Amino acid sequence: MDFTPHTEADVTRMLAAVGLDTPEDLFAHLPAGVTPTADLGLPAGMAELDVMRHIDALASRNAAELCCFAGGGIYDHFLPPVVRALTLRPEFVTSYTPYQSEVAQGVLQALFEYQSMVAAITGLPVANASLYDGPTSGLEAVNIAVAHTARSTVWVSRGVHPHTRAIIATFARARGLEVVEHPLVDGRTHWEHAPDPAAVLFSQPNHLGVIEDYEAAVSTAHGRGGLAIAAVDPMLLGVLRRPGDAGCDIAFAEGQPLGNPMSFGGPALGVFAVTRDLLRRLPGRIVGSTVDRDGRRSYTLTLRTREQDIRREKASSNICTNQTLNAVAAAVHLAWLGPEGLRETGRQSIQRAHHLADEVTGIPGVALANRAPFAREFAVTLPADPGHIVAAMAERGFLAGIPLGDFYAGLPTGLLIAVTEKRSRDELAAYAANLREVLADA
Amino acid sequence: MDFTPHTEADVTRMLAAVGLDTPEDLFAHLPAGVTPTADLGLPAGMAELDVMRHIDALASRNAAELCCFAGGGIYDHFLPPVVRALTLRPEFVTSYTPYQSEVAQGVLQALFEYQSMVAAITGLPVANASLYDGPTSGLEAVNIAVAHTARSTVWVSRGVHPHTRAIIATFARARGLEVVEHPLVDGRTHWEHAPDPAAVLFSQPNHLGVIEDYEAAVSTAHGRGGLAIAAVDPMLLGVLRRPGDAGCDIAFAEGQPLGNPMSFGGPALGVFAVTRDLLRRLPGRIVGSTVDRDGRRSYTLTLRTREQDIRREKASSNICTNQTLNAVAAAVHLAWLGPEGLRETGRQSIQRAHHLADEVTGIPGVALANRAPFAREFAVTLPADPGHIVAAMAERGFLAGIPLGDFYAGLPTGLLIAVTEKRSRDELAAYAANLREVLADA
Amino acid sequence: MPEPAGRASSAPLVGGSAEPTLRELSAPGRRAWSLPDLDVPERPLDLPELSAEPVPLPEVAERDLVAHFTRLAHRNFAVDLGAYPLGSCTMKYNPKVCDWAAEHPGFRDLHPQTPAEFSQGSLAVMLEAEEILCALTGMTRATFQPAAGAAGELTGLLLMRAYHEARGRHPTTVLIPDTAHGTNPASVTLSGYTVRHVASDDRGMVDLEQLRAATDDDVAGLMLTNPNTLGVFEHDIVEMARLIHDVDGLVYYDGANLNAILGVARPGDMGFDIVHSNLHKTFATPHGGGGPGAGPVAVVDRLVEFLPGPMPTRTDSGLAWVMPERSIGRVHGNHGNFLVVLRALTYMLALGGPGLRRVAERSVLNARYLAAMLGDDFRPGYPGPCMHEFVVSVAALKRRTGVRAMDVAKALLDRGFHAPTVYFPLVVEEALMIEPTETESPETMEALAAALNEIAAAAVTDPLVVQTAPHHTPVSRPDEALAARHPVLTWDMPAFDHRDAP
Amino acid sequence: MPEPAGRASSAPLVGGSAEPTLRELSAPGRRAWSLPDLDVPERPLDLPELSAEPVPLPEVAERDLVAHFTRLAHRNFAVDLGAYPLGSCTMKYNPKVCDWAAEHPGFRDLHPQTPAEFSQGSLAVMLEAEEILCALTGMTRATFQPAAGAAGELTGLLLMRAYHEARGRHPTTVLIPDTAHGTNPASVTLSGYTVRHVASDDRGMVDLEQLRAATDDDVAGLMLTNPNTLGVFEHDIVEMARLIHDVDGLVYYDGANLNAILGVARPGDMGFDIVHSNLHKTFATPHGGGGPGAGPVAVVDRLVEFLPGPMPTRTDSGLAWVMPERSIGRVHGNHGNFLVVLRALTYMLALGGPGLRRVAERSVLNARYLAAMLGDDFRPGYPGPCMHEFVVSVAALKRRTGVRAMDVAKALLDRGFHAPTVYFPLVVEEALMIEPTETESPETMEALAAALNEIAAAAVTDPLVVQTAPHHTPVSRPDEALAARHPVLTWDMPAFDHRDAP
Ligand SMILES: Cc1ncc(COP(=O)(O)O)c(C=O)c1O
Ligand SMILES: Cc1ncc(COP(=O)(O)O)c(C=O)c1O
Repeated sequence: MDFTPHTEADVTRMLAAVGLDTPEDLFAHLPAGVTPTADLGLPAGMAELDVMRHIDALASRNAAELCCFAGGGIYDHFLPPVVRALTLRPEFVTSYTPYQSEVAQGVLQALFEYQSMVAAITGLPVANASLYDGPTSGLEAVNIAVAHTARSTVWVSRGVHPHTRAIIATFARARGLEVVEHPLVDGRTHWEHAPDPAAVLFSQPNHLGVIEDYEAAVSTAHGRGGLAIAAVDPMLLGVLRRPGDAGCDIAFAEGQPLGNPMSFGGPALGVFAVTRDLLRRLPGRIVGSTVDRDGRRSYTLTLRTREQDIRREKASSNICTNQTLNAVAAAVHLAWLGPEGLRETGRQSIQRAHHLADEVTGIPGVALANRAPFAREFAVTLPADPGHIVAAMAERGFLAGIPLGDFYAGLPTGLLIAVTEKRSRDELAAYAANLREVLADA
Repeated sequence: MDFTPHTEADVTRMLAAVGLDTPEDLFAHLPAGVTPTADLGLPAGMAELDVMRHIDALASRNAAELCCFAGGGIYDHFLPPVVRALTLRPEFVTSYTPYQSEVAQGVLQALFEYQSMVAAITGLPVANASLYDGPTSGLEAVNIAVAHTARSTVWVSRGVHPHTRAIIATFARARGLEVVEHPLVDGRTHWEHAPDPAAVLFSQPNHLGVIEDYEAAVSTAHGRGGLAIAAVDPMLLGVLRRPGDAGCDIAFAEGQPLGNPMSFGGPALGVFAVTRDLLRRLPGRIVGSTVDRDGRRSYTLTLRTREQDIRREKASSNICTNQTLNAVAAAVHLAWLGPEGLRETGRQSIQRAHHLADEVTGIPGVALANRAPFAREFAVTLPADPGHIVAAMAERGFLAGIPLGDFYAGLPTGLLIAVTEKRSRDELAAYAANLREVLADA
Repeated sequence: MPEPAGRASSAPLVGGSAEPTLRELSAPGRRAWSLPDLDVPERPLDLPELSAEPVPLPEVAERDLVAHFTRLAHRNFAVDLGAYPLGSCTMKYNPKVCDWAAEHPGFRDLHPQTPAEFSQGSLAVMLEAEEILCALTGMTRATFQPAAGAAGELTGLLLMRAYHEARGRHPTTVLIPDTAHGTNPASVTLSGYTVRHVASDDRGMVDLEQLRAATDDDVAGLMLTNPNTLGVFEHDIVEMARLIHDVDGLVYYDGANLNAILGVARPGDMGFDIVHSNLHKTFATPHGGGGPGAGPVAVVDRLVEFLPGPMPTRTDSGLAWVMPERSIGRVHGNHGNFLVVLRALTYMLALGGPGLRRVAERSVLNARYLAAMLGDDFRPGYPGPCMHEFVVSVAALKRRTGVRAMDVAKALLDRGFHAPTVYFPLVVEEALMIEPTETESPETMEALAAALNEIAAAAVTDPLVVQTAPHHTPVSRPDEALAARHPVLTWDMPAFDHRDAP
Repeated sequence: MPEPAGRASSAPLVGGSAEPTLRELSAPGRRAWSLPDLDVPERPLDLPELSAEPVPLPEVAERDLVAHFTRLAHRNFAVDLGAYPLGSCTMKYNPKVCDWAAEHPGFRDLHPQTPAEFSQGSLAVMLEAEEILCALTGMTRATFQPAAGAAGELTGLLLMRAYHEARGRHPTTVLIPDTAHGTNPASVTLSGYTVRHVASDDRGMVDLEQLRAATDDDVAGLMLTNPNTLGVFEHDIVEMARLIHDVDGLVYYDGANLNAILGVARPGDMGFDIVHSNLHKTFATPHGGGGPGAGPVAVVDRLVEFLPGPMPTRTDSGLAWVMPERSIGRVHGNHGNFLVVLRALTYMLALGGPGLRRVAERSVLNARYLAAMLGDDFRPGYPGPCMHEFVVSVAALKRRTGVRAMDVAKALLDRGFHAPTVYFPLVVEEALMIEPTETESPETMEALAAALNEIAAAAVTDPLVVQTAPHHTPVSRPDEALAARHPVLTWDMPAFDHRDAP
């Protein structure tokens, strides 16, 4: 295929107009040695139909049809066709970052509405227009706290997603930050003694699905002069207390469940909200409402003096391209849900999770990994290797969950099981029945 | 689900504004007896997710994934994603017939372009903006001829699609027309003696895939003062002579292969073009280019005095809603193809069809049904019941073709096999190999 | 600053230039297409009737193709952009879940000649939709072959003829009220019958006495829309049906206005024998800029044997295609506009009985509410309560200001709404036929009423501005007379040259 | 009458009103959502931290949701509507076949924690894309974790640090030319390094002498875009790389401009050690209004062991996730923006080697052709031939007429084109940075040149009109100073009240 419109005649005419003979002449000024003469080993081009056949063949090597009980930030919620249809409008998809506001009011207003709705669900007054994903948002939150408090120690609950912790660790090494991890005791964070932190970072619910004690985390942070940072599950914010109401300074989330398919974990969406105090430290794009020359309401990127293109090495973060389209999807989905839809999604996910928990703990050898209250995700211990069980369950059509052993030494046979409102009673029953059989065979 | 935006409070407020108490009051003026009191036996409403599950379950009872060798007007050509993406733009999909030209220039220009491209591929100067499908277009063509010649006999080749002949028969009975069918002799129409016709209707290629003799048909028609009407295969018009160039007065086609999925045969597309002489007899909508008040080029529905809303019982046809969106799809697809793409599609379909014909006629007991030249579809006779063979082939992943016995008494074991540019060599080989096995088992 | 909900605001974006045609965008050798190479051995084919020349299609790159049609789309008003109160057309919102269904590969990619054994899903779709349609209309069975309302009418008239012929009768006349849609008389002629007109009375209903007078043994049947195109429910319908049945005629229901009575009243209970419905109106399938639609025809018991076929039928070995015993034959090349039926079924299932009834209630409520808010310049076409649509006359306004119904319609375009239907039905002078549909909110009704009242006021203060509307659309009023006098129907026809003007 | 190809013509449609916010469209109790009823026995759950109040989200019907976002879409310029010559951003056409791939359920509906055994297709996608990327850049392996270019930069800098630390070295400085994109210095700081600037010379290239002077043992590396943001190919690149390597530094390639040299020249052959590329630029994945993108980082042999992980790897038992030996760890929560990678692979496969090279050739040809057609008011930022983009200065025009680069940009919006990048790079006064990309036709180049020249002429005859442009967009220039001084970032924040103005 070829997506350039140029015909041979066009090329000849244009080359002549710029005083050249052949396409190679366009690169004649390049220094010797940088233009390889050898074949680069690239494939030949393909016709569109052949490309599609190839992609089809690759897709057939995935088991995307598995009935999904895996979570860990990425959830199989019901994604209504209307949300996809609106999000995938080419005017949103094929535009750039809205630098020219006059011809970008569409995406600017959508982002303003996204920010407004993120504020509504987090209970914090200010949100940005998106970050890359949940885990990298955790790093951005830590960066704010470090800058804001001028401290270099960060407390992180072991209930925070292991990938978030891994990312923080990657950068902490480079930046010379000290990360103190606080253990889970019977599923909930036990805040131990350590040097005063820039931030106390925890997850609500935590990675084992357990509902943490907001008050304990927030007072621990504030009592020591640090910021309280909560990772939250956006689909539970219609049911659980909002981090802003609980006194958190920063809340972030993996926003995929809001309007985005699971897509192997990316594009995802970093949802990010802060208190008014932290506004000028906020990373990423922010859209503001203003008026145009004629006094009409209009929208524009604002507070740009935080950003890299203006502040360069002094910028609050280096983010340029973010996840705008995913944020637009989240805006459409949140408006589709409304207060009642969000509450019902959370309520059903929790009810169904508890139903499944009862079913699976009725299987010999399967037990809850802790006695703490959980929401829509829970950890069990199995009487067999979770990796093998997940593989065996996949053969039967289920993605059974996420083995926990790699991340929690205390849970070598742990399996994390997630439930959404989409999992019907029949699916829950089938899951339990198959798990019983698979374990019996194991 | 509910697609009305009204809340209970809205309903109360609005009822009050019109002086009513309950929704039932809106119908209080209806006469007694027409408002049934018994339950209508309608299902309860469903949540969106449940609707989708239901539709999924129904879809799973179709074998839409069969590798398709059936044709008969509906063909499995390559439909590039760009054609679907543009055709399915909601501005085209959710608008009405363009009565208000000022806010319908998009669809009007698209239809003008469609008409222009239909003229280009048929070689006739004037086309309408679509009819329902190929077969009903045949009826409209006959209607024109009957009105134009004031005769009531119509000659129809038995090479015309049996469904087209069936539709003509349905209406001929009501209108008192006499339809004379002319036989196929070794695959091609043999024009016999009969009363002078209003029209001579034939198919190029015919329903057995055979290339007819244009000159024979056209001179037969014109020699007897009738119109020459050709049913054509749009995907072959880059390779075969255009009906206009061959002297036909009317050409029509099943336009599905132009931009439309097979969709169980509908929505389809009636492509329809005529000579300049027949312009004022053309059925259906026509778009014309004109100028607006400010002299700018603009488009509008035109020659409306042929139409039912103006002429009522004197209209040239009763068509109101047509197949606009399918015509827009055809326009996009024709522009995607261009002259070379159309030619290549036809060329490859023909080459691949002949390759397959060689392969299958190498199977013992399988023979071509006639010795006439064919294009991309051909009839074979099988050594077994074609219905059983089609079923057996379907079990192996192939839609093997269309049994001909119901329509051609002389071909009780006939099977009509269609090939498009999309059928790869591997698929052709697999078809032949499976057919061989299936016949060996039969 | 912001406008009330529902007012479309597809404001100017960028660039005021006209869109070139594909032909003008074309350059020799440019291309969008790609196909795999021929992978079977190429052979010289000795075929007759080969063409020498390539066909003169435009040649464009995929990029330009996309920009062209995207820009064209931006020049089109649509339901997805705003309110579309086009009377008689039921321009309701088309749910996206139905789009999803229509794109389902399990349906979309199925060849119509797939044997029934391998297309049970599609047959089931048709049967499920048929059952709901019959429950709503009070009929026994329905065919989905007709591709639109007009095709349904023709089919219904052929059924009428088959019925009479089966009884050895040959009546020649079909009664049509003067409020009828143009397709009704046109279909009558096409089916070989003759139209006999019946006038309306001052209630906006068929005049029962006139109907009685017009009804004789030569009457094959009566075609009727109810509520009729004035938005008025025919109060004497049961009596009217009895009159026709008394001469062994059949009563045909033009279902274009079924939306108003969905789940509330059934044509079957009113005495109708044949009912077409427009899935693209009542059942929320989109109009596609003028189609595809679907015009299924449902009938009472005694007409089932005449239905077109084959029909999907439950048998012991699953669903099968069966030809009705005395079928009139085929009226579509395949099974009708199948994907439209699939969309309609999706909609019916989503709403269910209660939801379908809510459609009727709220479509009527919206119409009443809107009518109540319009000022005196919009005189009701007829007394009595309207159903889901209503007709007003601006004849008085025209006498006072010179502003006509068409001008009001055009001025509404400038205000972010589609126009109502104008000059129809023919029995009302300077008619505006307004059908808000149930999917519009009360706020939209209020904005629409405000816009119409504003236009009426402007007609008085500044009639010229209204008469030259619209002012904010991509083009102003196209010269329709020129278009008809000098038809330019393809880009090969010479455009009108102003120097030729008289 | 019609305009030349390529000029967007998204002309005014209907309704000039502002679009209400979702909050303004909201009415209590209205809803779009529907969910199946809970079909497991409901139980009282004794959970802590439950909320009492519903969250204050808007409440809208599906119909209003659709109209709202459709109208918003109509207020957005996009590549699908017309030319978008935004320098440094490579706003090329995004093929629809890639959209098709990204919507493939086999990829779209896959959970990231699906074991490798059951997600071989996705791992294969990453490996195939990686191989092509490495072939094009002359690198050994690449990670797809970074979600955008800036994330790639940060990753590259962490790799730099890991490399030095593995050799027991702790240099603290990274060299950045003054033409660099803002993300480069910002990333340097975030990675814990210190920026040292290097000036350009009058060829618009890094000044080799300055670079030599700035290079010492404390230098961890150099970040460079080539062609640089002036569209100029750094002629001394091999020598520059040698200078850095001589102090054991690493040379980082910011691949934002890779489009210009695709298949023509490879960063690896120029001496670069680390290469990020922006799939959302070079490989035609759409920008989504600001993302998602993907910024894969490819490296030479000796850096492979430090790459983030896990990485898809071929093993005897199929494709598996393997953590590089001395990996810096994880830089993304999952596997990066996977669907963006899938789109890029689709594009790469469609084009193949010859097609990819054609991209470079024609992007450069378009830029040269366009540059040649611009009048004297657009002074080239630097001498010498440009690559796929070029920078012109309107400083002289500004002195003569008062019309600034921003005004020219805004006036271009009125003419149906998106604006170029303005005021970047910082080293050129009143800069317009123009990147046509290879997917635009010569006719579009001609229309664009005509529009720019027209604006320059208008600046002389009627500067005020240009200075107050745009005039035909949904809004005129928003007050950005007010927005920053009085931030209104959500609909809960009070809008600026004009009575409060000083
Ligand atoms: C009352 C009435 N009858 C019949 C029709 C014809 O339906 P269709 O356009 O589907 O052929 C219409 C369409 O506008 C109508 O309004
Ligand atoms: C030269 C250059 N480098 C880096 C970047 C940053 O890339 P991204 O926006 O993907 O983070 C850009 C983006 O505009 C760029 O132009």
